[in-house]
Amino acid sequence: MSQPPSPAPAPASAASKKSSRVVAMLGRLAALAAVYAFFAFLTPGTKGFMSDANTQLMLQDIAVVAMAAIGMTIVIIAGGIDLSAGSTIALSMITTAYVLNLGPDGAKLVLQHPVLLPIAAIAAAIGVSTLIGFINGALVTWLRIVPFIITLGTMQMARGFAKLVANEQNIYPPAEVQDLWISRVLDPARTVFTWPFLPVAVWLVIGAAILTTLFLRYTRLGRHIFALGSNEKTAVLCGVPVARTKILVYMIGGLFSGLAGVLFFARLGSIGQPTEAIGYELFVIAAAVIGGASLLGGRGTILGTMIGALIITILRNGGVKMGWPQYTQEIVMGAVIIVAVAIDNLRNPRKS
Amino acid sequence: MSQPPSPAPAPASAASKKSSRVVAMLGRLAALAAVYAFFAFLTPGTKGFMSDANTQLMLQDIAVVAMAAIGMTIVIIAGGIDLSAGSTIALSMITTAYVLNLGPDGAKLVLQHPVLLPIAAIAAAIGVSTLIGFINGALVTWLRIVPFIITLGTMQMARGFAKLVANEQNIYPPAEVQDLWISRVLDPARTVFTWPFLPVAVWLVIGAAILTTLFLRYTRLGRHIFALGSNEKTAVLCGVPVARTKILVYMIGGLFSGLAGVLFFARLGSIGQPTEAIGYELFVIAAAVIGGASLLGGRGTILGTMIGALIITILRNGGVKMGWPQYTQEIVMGAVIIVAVAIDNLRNPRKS
Amino acid sequence: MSEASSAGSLLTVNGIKKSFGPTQALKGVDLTLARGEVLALIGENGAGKSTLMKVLSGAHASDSGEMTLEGAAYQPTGPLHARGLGVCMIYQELALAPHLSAMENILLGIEPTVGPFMNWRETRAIARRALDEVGLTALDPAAIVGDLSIAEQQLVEIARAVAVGCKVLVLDEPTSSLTQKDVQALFALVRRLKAKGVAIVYISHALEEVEALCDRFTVMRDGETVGQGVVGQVPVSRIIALMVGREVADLYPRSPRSATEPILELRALAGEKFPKAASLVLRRGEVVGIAGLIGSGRTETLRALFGLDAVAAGEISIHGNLTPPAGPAVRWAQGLGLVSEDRKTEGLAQNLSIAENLTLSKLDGLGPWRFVRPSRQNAAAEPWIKAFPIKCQDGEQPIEALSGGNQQKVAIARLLHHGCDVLLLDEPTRGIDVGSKAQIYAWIDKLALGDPAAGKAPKAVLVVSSYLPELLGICDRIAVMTRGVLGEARPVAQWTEHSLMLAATGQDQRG
Amino acid sequence: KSPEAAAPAAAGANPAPAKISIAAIPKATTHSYWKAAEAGARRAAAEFNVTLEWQGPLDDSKVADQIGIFNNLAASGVQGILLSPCDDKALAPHVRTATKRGLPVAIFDSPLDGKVGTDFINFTSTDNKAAGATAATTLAGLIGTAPIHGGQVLVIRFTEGSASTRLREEGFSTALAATPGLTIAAQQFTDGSMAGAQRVAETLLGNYVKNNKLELAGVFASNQPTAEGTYNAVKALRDKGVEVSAKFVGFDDSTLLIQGLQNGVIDALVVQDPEKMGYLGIKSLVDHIQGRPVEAYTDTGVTVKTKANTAAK
Ligand SMILES: Nc1ncnc2c1ncn2[C@@H]1O[C@H](COP(=O)(O)OP(=O)(O)OP(=O)(O)O)[C@@H](O)[C@H]1O
Ligand SMILES: Nc1ncnc2c1ncn2[C@@H]1O[C@H](COP(=O)(O)OP(=O)(O)OP(=O)(O)O)[C@@H](O)[C@H]1O
Ligand SMILES: [Mg+2]
Ligand SMILES: [Mg+2]
Repeated sequence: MSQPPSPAPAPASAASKKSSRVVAMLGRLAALAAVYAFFAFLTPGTKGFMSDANTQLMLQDIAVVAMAAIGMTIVIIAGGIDLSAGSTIALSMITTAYVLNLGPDGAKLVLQHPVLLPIAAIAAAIGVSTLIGFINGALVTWLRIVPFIITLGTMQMARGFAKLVANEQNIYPPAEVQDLWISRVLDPARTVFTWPFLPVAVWLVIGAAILTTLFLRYTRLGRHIFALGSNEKTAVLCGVPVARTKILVYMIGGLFSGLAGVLFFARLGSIGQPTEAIGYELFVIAAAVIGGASLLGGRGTILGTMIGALIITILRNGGVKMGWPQYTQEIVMGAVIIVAVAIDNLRNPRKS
Repeated sequence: MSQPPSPAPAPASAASKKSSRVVAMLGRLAALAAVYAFFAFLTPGTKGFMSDANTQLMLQDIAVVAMAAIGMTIVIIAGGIDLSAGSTIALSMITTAYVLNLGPDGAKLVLQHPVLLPIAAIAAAIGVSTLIGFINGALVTWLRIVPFIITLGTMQMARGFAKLVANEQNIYPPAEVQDLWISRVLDPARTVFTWPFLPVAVWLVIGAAILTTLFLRYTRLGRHIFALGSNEKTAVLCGVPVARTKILVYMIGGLFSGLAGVLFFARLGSIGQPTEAIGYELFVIAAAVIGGASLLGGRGTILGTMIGALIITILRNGGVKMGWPQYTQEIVMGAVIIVAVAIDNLRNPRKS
Repeated sequence: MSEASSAGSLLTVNGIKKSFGPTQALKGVDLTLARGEVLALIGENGAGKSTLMKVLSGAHASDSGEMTLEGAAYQPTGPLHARGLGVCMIYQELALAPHLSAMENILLGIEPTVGPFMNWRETRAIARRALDEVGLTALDPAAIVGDLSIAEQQLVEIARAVAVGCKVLVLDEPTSSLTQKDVQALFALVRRLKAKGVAIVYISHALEEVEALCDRFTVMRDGETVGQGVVGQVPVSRIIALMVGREVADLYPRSPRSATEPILELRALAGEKFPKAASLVLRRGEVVGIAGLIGSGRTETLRALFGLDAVAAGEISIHGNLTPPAGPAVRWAQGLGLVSEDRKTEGLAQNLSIAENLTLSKLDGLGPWRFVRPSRQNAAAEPWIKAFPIKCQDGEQPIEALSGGNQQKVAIARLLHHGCDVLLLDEPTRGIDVGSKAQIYAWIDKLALGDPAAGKAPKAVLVVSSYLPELLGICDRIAVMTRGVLGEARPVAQWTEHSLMLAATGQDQRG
Repeated sequence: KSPEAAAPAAAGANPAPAKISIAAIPKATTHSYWKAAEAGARRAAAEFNVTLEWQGPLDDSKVADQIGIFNNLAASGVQGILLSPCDDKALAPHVRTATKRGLPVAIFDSPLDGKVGTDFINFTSTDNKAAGATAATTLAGLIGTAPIHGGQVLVIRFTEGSASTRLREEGFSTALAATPGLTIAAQQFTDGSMAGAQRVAETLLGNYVKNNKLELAGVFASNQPTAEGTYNAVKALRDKGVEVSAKFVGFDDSTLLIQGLQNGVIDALVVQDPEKMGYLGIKSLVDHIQGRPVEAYTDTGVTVKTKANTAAK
C-alpha cells in the first residue's frame, strides 16, 4: 500500500515561511535604521549623534541591556518570563564589588591578587546570579506557579539580598580597582583594550550573542528549549527532560543577568550600587519582544533581540541628545514599544 | 434508542466543588490571620501592632493598594494584565492636583468653588485614568498584542504625561485644599467623616468591593468578563461582544487606578507627585494573585484580592514596626508572595 | 411556517466561496437542507466542511455566494445573529468556558436580563429545560463545566443550541471524543430533535455513523461539493471513492503474521485513580487493541505505562526485564513510543516544523556529540515524509499548516524515526479522513509484519480506540477495559461489536 | 532675588558677543531643590551670555542614566559642563576623561572623587557632613538641655544608595552622639519616595505613642521627599490629638515644608542654597573658560529656617 501522495494541497510553503522570517528581520532592521536616521537627521553637526564618540557611548550603553536581554530571550523562547532580572543585575554588581572589597582596610586582597581576585569576583557574581536563576527555575517547575509570580517574588528577594550584602550602602572597592582589567571592560578612556570603535564589553556581547544563537540552533538543549516553549506537553511526551531544561533555562537567564551585572559594575566606575537597575527587566523584556520574541513561547531570535536593544538604546540616547525632557522621552519610548511590536505583528499575525 | 445518558461519571460534584472554593477562601483568611498573629505576637505591648492607631494606619495604607487591586482583579479575570496601573495612579494624582491648582496665584478657583472644584478634579482624574484604560483596551483589542506589552508601553507614556502635566515637579495646591473634603478621605484625624475606626477611604474601598463583587456576579457584563477570561474563542462564537467587553474591562481597570490615585493624593496630604507609585502595579497584581486570581484568566474574587491586599499591607507595616531593615522586609515580602500562591495552588492544582 | 419552506428546503446554499489568503477553502459550494432531515456532510480532512459550516453559522463571512433560510435571504453577521435566526453549530473543538456554570454556558451571549442584571431564575429555568431535553436530567445547571466529562460537556453545548430553539443544528464531528454508548445517546438525541423538525447537518468521518443516522449525504472535496445522494442507495465504496477521488481497495489490511516473544508485560498495573488493574502481554509481531467506554481508563493505562502519569502499583516488564516506574525519556530509551490521543494540545508542537516534531524524541545522531544540525534533521524526516506519505512542501513546514491526517502521520512517524519496538497508539485515527486512515492502517499492518528481507524485525502495536470496526479490522487480539480494569485479551475472532459493547458496559459474563 | 537685575550690567562689562555653551547636569529634575538650582544657573547664564542646556536623570538613584547623559553632552560640543554627580565614584572616570580631552567640568552640590583642579576645575556645594551636624545641633538646641522622653530621636533616612544623604545622616548621628542626653531611638531607610517615607514614619512614630503622647524628643528627616513624608506623618499625629512635644528638624525646603514651619509642625529646616550653587557653578565655568582663576572649593553653606525667620509664602 504505498500509493503515491496525492498532489500537495498545502500552499503555505516552507520557502515562503522562511523568506517571511527574513522579511520580518529586515523589517526590524529597517525600524532600527529609521530610528537611527531620525536622530541623525535631527541632531546634525556639532551635537554629532553620529559621531564616533557618541556611537561608542551608545554601544557601551547597550552592552548591559543587551547582555541581560540574551538571557531573557532564551527564557521567553522557553515560554517563561524573568521579572527578577533587574534585581539579579544589582545583586551581581554588589557581589562583584563585595569580593573586590574583601580583606582588612589597609590590605585589601585585591591589591595582593590584582588578576586573581577580579576573576573570583566575577565567578562569585555569576555564581550567585545563576543560583537565583536556579531558584526561579526550580520553583517554577516544582510549584507549578506561573513564572510571573515566582520571579516577582524572587525579584523582591534578590533586591533584599543585594542590600544585605552591600550593608545598605554603596560598596566602593579601593581606588586601585579602577585600574584593574575588570574595570576597563567598559571604560571609554581605556583604548588599550578596545579595537577602534568597539569597547571590550560590546565584543563580549557580540560573542555571547553568536554563541547563544549557535547554541539555540545547533544543540539538543537549544532545540529542546524551543520545543518546551512551543508546547510543553509535547516536550514531556517526547521525553524531553522538561524539569531539567526549564531549570537550566532560568539558570541561563540568571547567568546573563549576572554578566550584565558585572558590566554594570564596570560601567558605574567600579562601584556596587544596591538600588540600581530597578525596573531594568522591563526594558530587557521590551528589547526581546521588539526583536520578535513571543511572550507565548516558542519564538524569538538573539539577532532580533539585539536589534530591539539597539532601538531602545538609540531612543534613550537620541532623546537625551535632542534635549528632550524626560517626559517626552518616556512618551516616545512607550509609543515606540507598542508601534514596533504592532508592526512586527502585522507581518506575522499569528504571533500573539 | 433513547437510553438515558450514562450515569454521571464525574464524582467531583458541583456541591463539593463549591465547598472547595469556600475552603480555599478560608485558607486565605487563615493565611491572613497567621500573618497578623505573627506580628501581633512579636510586637506585643509596647509597639502596639494591634493598637487601634496602628490598625487605622494599616487601613489607610491598604486603601490605595486595595482600590487599584479591585480594578486589576477584573482585568486579570478577563485574562489580561495592566502594568500601567502605577503610572495611571500617578497621572490621576497629578490631574487632581493640577485642577485644584487652576487659576491665577491670588485667586485659585478652588477657593471660589470649594465644593465644586474638587468634584471637577476627581472627575478629571478619573476621566483621564479611564482614558488610559480605554487606550489599553483598544490597543489590546485592535492590535492583538499581548497586554503585557501594550500596558508596558502605556506605563511609560502615562508616566511621561504625569510629568508633563506636573511640569516636572511636585504640585502643591493651595494650603486651603487640605481642609477640603477631598483631602479628608484619608485623614485619620477627621473623625467627623469617619465612623469609629474606619477612615472614609476604607469605606469607599469596602463599598467598591461590594459593588464590584455584585457586578461580577450578577450582571451580564460581569459574567461576560468571566467568559472572556475563561475561553475567549467561545465568547466570540457565542456572540459576546468581546471587543467591547475587553475595552470596558481595561477602562474599569483604569477607573480604579484613577480612584486609587485620588486616594493617594489625599494620603500624601493633597500633593501631586509625578514620580510616586512607581512599581505599584506589581504589588497590586501580587494582591490579586495571592487572593486567588489566575493570571491565565477566568478566576478571581474581589474578596480574595482584599485579603491579598491586607496580607501585603500587614507585612509592610509589621516589618517596619519590628524595625526590620528594608532588605529583610523585601526578602520576607518576596518569600510570602511565593509561599501564599504556592499554598493556594496546592489546594487547587488546576489553577496555573 | 412560511409556505416556501414547508415545500422542503429550509436552507439553501448557493455558490459559496471563501479564501484565507492564498488558500481557497471553498470554491463554490451548493447545499440544500430540509426541515426534519439529517444531512451528512462528508469529505477528507481539509475538504472545507468546517469552513462551510462556519460560514453557515456566521463565524466566517463568505466571499461570494448566497444563502436562504426559510425562503428569505440569509446573511448572518455573526454567530449571535445566526443563533438568533435559529442556526446553531457545535464545533469540532468544544467551545465552552470551563470556569463558568452549565447554565451560563448554555445562555452565553443571550442571557436573560433585568436591566444590566442577570435574571438567574430564568437563566436556570431555560437551562433546566434545555438540559432535560438533551438528556442531562440529573445535572445541576449551576455545575461548573470544567468539572464535567467530555460527553456531558458536549451535551451542554447541544443544550446551548436547543435553548434557542434552533431550526438548523450543525454537529461537526461530534463523536470524535465519545465512546459507543455516548454515541448512542447522542444519536437518540439527534433523532428526537429531528422528530421535532430540526434540520441537522452531521459532519463525520465515520461512514457507519452516517449510515445509522443520516437521511442524505453531501460529499465535499477540495472546497467543492462533488456528489450527493440518499443514504442506503449508494454503496459505501462509491462514497469513499467520491471523497478520496479514487478507489480504496481494502480499508483494513491484515497480512498473515505470527506473534513471537513477549516484549511488553503489564501485571496489575494501577495508577493513582485509573487504571485499577491492567494486565496484558504484548508480543512482537502482533496488534492488540483496547476497547472500552469513555473514562474507563484506557488512556491513563498508556500514560501510566509511559511515565506520563504516576504508577501506584503493579509491574511492568519490557523485553522480559522487570522495570520500575519511569518517565517518558526512559520509556523511549527502552523502545516504547506513544502517540497521544490529543494531537493538537499534546501530540505535536503546532508551531514547530515537521522535521522538528518528527525528530524531537531522538535528536542524537543528527550531529556530533550533543549538537544538532538542522540540515540533518530535515534529511532524517525526508524518508518518512516520502514513505507515509505526508502531504507537505518539505520538512521545514510548520505542523499547523498540515491537515489532521497528515499531522497524525507525523506523530506516528516520530515512533518510527525513533526506532521503537512497541507502538502505543491512542485513538490513532480520531478525526481523520478515510484516505489517511487507510494509509495509517496499512502502516500498522506493515510494522507488525516486519520485513525480514530488509532486516526489519516485526514490531508490537497496542491500539486504544473507541471505534470498534477499526479495532476488529486491524487487531489480532482485543482486550476490553471496564472501569479501570483491563479484561483478558482474546483473539479478534472471538469478538463482535456487540460482545465488545457488552464487555465494555460490564455486562459480559464470560470474562 | 532678581536674576534679571544683574544682567544688563554684566553685559556691559562683558562685551564679548560670542556665546558660551555650557551644559548643566543635576542629579534629579523633579524636586523644587533642583528647580532652584536651575534658576540660579539660568540667572548666571543670562548674566554671562551663556547658552545653557539643563538635563538630568529622573532621580538621584539613576546613576547609569546620568553617566549616559554626561557622556552624551560631553560629546555634543559644549564648552563646559556643570555636574552634580549621582555617585561620587561612578562619574569620576567619565569626568576625568572629559577633562583630559580638554572639556572643563565643574562639580556642584554633590562630591566627586578625584583631585580638584586636576580632574575637574572646582567644587561648589554644601558640606553635607557639616550640614548634618548643623541639623543635629539645631535639634539639640530646640530640645534644650533637659531632654524629655529620654532624649530619644527618630531618624528617617533616604534610600540606601545616596551618598549625600548618607553623609548628612552620618554627620547628624556623629554630632548627636556627642550631645549629652540625646540618643537615636531608631532609624530606617525608605524607598526614596514621599509615600514610602510617610508610611515608614507613621509606623515608626506609632511605636512611641503612649497614652496619647509621642514619647520622643526629636525627629530628623534627611532630604526633601523624606521630610515631606515625615511631615505628613507627624501632622497626622497632631491632628489626631496626640501630644507631640518632640522637635522636628527637616532638611531642604519646599512649599509643603515651609507650610510645615508656618503651622508649627516643623521646628526647623536646614536649607541648602541650590540657587547659589547653580549660579556660582556656572560663573566659575565661565571664569575658567575666559581664563580667570577659580576657587577650588566653595561652601555655599546652609541656613536654618525657622518660623521666626521665614516669611509665609
Ligand atoms: N482560519 C483559517 N485560516 C487559513 N486557512 C484555513 C482556516 N480555516 C481553514 N483553513 C483551510 O481551509 C481548508 C478547509 O479546512 P476545513 O477545516 O474546513 O476542513 P474540514 O473539511 O473541516 O477538515 P477536517 O475533516 O480535518 O475537519 C484547509 O485547507 C484549511 O487549512
Ligand atoms: N483532563 C482530565 N481532568 C480530570 N479528569 C480526567 C481528565 N481526563 C480524563 N479524566 C478522567 O479520568 C478517567 C479516565 O479517563 P481516560 O481518558 O483515561 O479514559 P479513556 O478510556 O482513555 O477514555 P477516552 O475514550 O477519552 O480516551 C475518567 O474518569 C475521566 O473522566
Ligand atoms: Mg473540520
Ligand atoms: Mg483516551
